[in-house]
Amino acid sequence: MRNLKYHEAKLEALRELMEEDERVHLIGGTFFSLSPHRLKFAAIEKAWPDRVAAPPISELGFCGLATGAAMAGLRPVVDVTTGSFLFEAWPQVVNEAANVLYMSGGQVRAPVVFHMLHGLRGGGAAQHSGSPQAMLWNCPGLEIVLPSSPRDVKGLLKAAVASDNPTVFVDHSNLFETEGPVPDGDRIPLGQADVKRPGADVTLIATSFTVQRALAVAEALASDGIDVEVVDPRTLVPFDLDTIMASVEKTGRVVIADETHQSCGVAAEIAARIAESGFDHLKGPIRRVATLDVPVPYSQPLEEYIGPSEERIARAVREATR
Amino acid sequence: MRNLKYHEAKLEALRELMEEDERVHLIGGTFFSLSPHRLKFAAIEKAWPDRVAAPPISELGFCGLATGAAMAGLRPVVDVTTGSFLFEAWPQVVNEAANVLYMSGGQVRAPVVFHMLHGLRGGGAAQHSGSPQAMLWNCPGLEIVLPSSPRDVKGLLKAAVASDNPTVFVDHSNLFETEGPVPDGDRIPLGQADVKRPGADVTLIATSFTVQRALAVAEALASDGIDVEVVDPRTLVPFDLDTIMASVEKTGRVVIADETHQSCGVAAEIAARIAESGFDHLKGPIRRVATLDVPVPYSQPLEEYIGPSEERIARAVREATR
Amino acid sequence: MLPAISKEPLLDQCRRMLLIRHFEERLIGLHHEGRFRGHYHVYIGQEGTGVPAISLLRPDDLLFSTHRNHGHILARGGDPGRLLAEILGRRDGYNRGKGGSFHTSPRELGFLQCSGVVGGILPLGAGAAYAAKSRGAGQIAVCLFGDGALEEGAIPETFNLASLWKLPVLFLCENNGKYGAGNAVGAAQSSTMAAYPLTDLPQAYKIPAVQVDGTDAGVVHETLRENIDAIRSGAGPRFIETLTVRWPGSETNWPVVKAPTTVELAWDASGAPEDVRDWYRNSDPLLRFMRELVENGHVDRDELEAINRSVTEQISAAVDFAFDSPYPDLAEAETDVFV
Amino acid sequence: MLPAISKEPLLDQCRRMLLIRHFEERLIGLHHEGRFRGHYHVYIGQEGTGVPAISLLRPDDLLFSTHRNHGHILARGGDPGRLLAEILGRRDGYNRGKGGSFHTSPRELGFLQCSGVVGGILPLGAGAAYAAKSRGAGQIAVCLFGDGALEEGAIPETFNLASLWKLPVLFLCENNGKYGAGNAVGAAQSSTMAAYPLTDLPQAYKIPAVQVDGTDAGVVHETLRENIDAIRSGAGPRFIETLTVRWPGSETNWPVVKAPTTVELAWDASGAPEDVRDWYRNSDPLLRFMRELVENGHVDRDELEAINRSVTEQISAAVDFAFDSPYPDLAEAETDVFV
Ligand SMILES: Cc1ncc(C[n+]2csc(CCOP(=O)(O)OP(=O)(O)O)c2C)c(N)n1
Ligand SMILES: Cc1ncc(C[n+]2csc(CCOP(=O)(O)OP(=O)(O)O)c2C)c(N)n1
Ligand SMILES: [Mg+2]
Ligand SMILES: [Mg+2]
Repeated sequence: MRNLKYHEAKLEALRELMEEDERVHLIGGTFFSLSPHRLKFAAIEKAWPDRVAAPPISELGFCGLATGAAMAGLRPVVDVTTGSFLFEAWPQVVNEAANVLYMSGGQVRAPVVFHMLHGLRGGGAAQHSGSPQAMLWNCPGLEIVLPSSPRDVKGLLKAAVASDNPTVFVDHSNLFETEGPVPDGDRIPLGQADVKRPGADVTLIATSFTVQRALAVAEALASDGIDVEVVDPRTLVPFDLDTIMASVEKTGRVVIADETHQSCGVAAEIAARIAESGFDHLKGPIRRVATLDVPVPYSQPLEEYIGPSEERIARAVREATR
Repeated sequence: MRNLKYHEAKLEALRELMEEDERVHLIGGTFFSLSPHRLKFAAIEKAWPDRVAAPPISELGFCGLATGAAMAGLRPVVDVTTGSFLFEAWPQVVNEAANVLYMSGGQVRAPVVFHMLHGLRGGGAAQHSGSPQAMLWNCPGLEIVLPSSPRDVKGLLKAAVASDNPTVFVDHSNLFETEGPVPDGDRIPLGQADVKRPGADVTLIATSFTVQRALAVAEALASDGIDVEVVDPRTLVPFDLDTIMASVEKTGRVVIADETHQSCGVAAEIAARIAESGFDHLKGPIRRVATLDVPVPYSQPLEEYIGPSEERIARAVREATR
Repeated sequence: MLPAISKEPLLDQCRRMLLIRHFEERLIGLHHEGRFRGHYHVYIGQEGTGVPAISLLRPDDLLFSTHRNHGHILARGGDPGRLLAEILGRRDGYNRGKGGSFHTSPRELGFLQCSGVVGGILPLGAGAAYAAKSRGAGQIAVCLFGDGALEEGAIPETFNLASLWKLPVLFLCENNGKYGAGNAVGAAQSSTMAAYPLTDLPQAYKIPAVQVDGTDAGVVHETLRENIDAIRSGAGPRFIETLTVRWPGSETNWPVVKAPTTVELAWDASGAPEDVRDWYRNSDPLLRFMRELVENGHVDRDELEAINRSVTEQISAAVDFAFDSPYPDLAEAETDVFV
Repeated sequence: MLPAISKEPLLDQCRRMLLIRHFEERLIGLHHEGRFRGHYHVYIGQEGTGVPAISLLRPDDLLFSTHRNHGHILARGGDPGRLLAEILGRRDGYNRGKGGSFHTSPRELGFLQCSGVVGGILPLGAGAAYAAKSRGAGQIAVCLFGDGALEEGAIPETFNLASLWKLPVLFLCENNGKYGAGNAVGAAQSSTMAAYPLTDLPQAYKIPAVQVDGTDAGVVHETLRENIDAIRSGAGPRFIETLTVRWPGSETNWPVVKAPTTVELAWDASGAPEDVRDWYRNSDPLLRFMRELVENGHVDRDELEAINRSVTEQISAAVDFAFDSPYPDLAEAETDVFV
């Protein structure tokens, strides 16, 4: 199997999507944010000038446009840059795209993909660090995808575009330099959690970039004799509770690490589900390591302090296994 | 103490606010939705024509306008009609109002109140039945108020306007005809949960209109010998965990009934907090009775089926006490 | 004037206008009888826009409408029984009861979304036009919406996108606020819009825009024919505003029929209550259409009576069909969230 | 031309322009040295708008700006040390390090919000104007924003509200896209805006709108003086667009100083790299201002050198101040969420 950097796997997915299906159109093009890799995207723009559109600064308008194009038969992937800017498009995403299949009684599909980079990125402050996936999980009708490895970003992006439902693809720029094996193969079905590291003592559920932190914590704690199982749901909708419950039944101890804000965040929902279905297996309280309930501060030490840092994750795992 | 209908108490609060503080301006005026009580609001418009403004259909613009007016010294109460339409104003609410105090390092306050009617209202279907409070709880910087009785709507509306923070006031039109005692007095401080009915066997936490359903269920189950304690948080932010934990320590059994969608909903967060702080007191899993994770259907039997009906609440309480 | 088409299609238009009118009047009656719940909006007074406009579309064109969609669906050939079943939340409704009045949206007729969010469909319509353009087969998208929609920021954003990308989309704005309460004649069309005439806004985005009398089906037909041809041939988006006087029955939130429509009424409105008589005499596009049909010698009043009778019979059958349809199974509540 | 004011305030404007210029050039240097992280935007090339415009405001006027706010803060008399401390995320920054570059917003100078969300401030500014109007003391609100903001739907919504309610708000649009890459001269100001000239959009909403040369501080001053007087006296909102040519150093996402600003450069740009020389000769509002000061006999070049020296010394002190300021205590992360 080849080893690729995350940004390479993502670019490869975009290229293959364009090659394989002419219904795929890209609306907006900051799939690589301000990173140097954005320059490589230019080759895609050049190869398919009629299928890559540069929209005005009108997130509401162009996310709605992409949704309408999907309803009319295309497979648009629309980029809103930062999770914070998806809020600009909120009415089209949560009132139109999410509802159309249901409201129409199954008549109309909107297979659009909304792409963005979420989370604490180093100096993004309160208005450029948004992680909208928890809010979106409260809106039925949207699939939510959170890749965390080169293999996942490729396989999940291809699956998101292939899906007949509206899908929110929430990426993280801190992952771009991560390296890992990428099979030549294809889609990773939505709704399959991935045990990123097997372990016996405690189930550490993590999402997106926090998976990488969780793996680092697991390695570090291994030398202290704590055997951590890291489980990555990979998609929130659909959600693979079975894989998670299998781990919880084995370990009886749960820590959830995620970058959305704590209240009504991703960790809250996962905690509530485990507590509902697995109450009898739990040996102690479920611990959440989420972003503190404060707007994101600009200053570096403050930003690091509020996020799900390795230090906070490690502390929670130790407490859980004590 | 006087007995008032809910709509009367709400109107009284609005009138007193206008009388007591000339910084209070009303932007938009559908505080009583399409109900006949909306006609009574006309008297307020007539008494203070310069302080009641009828905006165009521009929720984003006028919610931002109200926020800016608050930053510049007024105390605007802005009405967005239905919870679903707050989504139109999302960028101004979550990116501007919620962040300004923090982002400015404490320099600038935005004491605005966003008013709306949320939830399943009978035929509102997918686009007129929104309950944005769960999403908003994931956005630090906003106070969230959910009245459920005549006394609460008056006391909490007055407190919301007096607060120096941006506050989302989430009302429910099904409450309008509820009758109850209303003290002459004044504000109910934000952050005080209310034990709406004391009981020994199970803690039933409910919000907004669902509180009324919870009370009805509690009465019905009393005859079966199940003694239900109904606790109404009244505000999600600030959240009074102490009152709730006192109840949980007593009963050891918890059901949460709320009208937001289940995933990352209000019940998820309350469940996660109780499971964190009160794990050792719990005699069984926490049960959530939330709106099913589907867009809101129009058809009456379907709409009733997906909501936190008395039947579903009663079933959950029975299961919890079994 | 009448649309410049032959007798048969003219009578077909008349028939569809009558169908809309009787459907809505009956619907109001059913609501007053308490036979369904939920809010709804009627199209009465705007038939002179929807019927001629929609008659010009191809079967593969894509339509988007709003909360005021009943007339558009019937103008497009929708089944009044399935429309009513949807409004009643029944299983045989176009959306299987899940959408209701605002959202009834027959895909088989080319409707992709009827949104209850004011302004919500404009970005979607531009998107459907984007898809149509990428296919390049002359297909167009049509957005049917009210004057109020222009107050939403989604609309100028859409105008910009549609203009820059020359999308084949028709923006058909039905301004039912002419002489609206509180507005001076010649002043803002809506009391809450500074940009007037409304055509100033699309024009700022270099979208050709025309304002026409929406009670004159012939002018509507002619204007739309030219503009739809232009859009189809690749000229980019067009904006047409049709002006109508709001039907007095819909001035409150809950419509009331003050003068039930008859063929007779087109020639003698004296039976209508005084406060609404002027509307039926001067602002009703349907009654005008019928008068012009007779004046131009296409039909006589007896023939109109016959059409009218057949329409009312059709409505009665539709009402029976809709009420006979059961509510959906409860299991339906959990389907169609995802494909 | 120069603003029609006396020598002292003219020199004050010159001083502020130089302060902005040297602040930004130094900031770019610090970033290249890796001495702070985070994204930032510089105001170079737009000093001819911000300095004369802001000089016309009253102390109680309320200001809103964007990600490109450094120049506005310094023009208003902001302390470069506290501004830089904020950009570095330090405790002595205007926002105690919590806001950063985009959001630095000194309340004591009348700034209420600098938003990193394109278009985000316009509704807020209209709201501050609403409050000002309700107090009725001639106070106004000012929104300073870029040409790109007009692509956001929040802006037309705000134009409508401001126009309908005659709010005392100045919309000052700094169009730094003149001759921008890919745009034909005379075509769209921005490659993504169909409404051009941009003034067409506010005008559609009946907001008087003027386009002026943003490299000519005198014209900017004169135009703004008239319009601010009008707004203050209750005439409602105004829209002014100042056109500047984007500084070549900010063409990438990470700015580069290709020719450090000196007094000399105003008279001899031959030392600047060839590809940017034209900008310094013909499009730099600061160098033009200095030339005009000398041509009009207000100062000689030596006096300018003296001002320039004192400004660079001020910047050095500011840099020391900012780097000496510690990071905030971690406890600060959890304060200011609520009052
Ligand atoms: C975003 C949004 N805001 C408010 C409403 C409430 N609303 C329903 S219809 C309507 C008036 C719409 O006017 P117009 O577009 O002219 O349509 P008309 O009803 O006159 O046909 C309003 C404000 C809504 N449905 N959506
Ligand atoms: C809502 C939103 N969308 C996108 C961005 C990313 N963005 C930052 S600056 C900018 C360009 C803004 O152009 P303009 O308003 O002309 O300001 P300038 O930078 O030219 O001064 C964009 C698109 C943003 N900050 N906010
Ligand atoms: Mg209208
Ligand atoms: Mg610009």
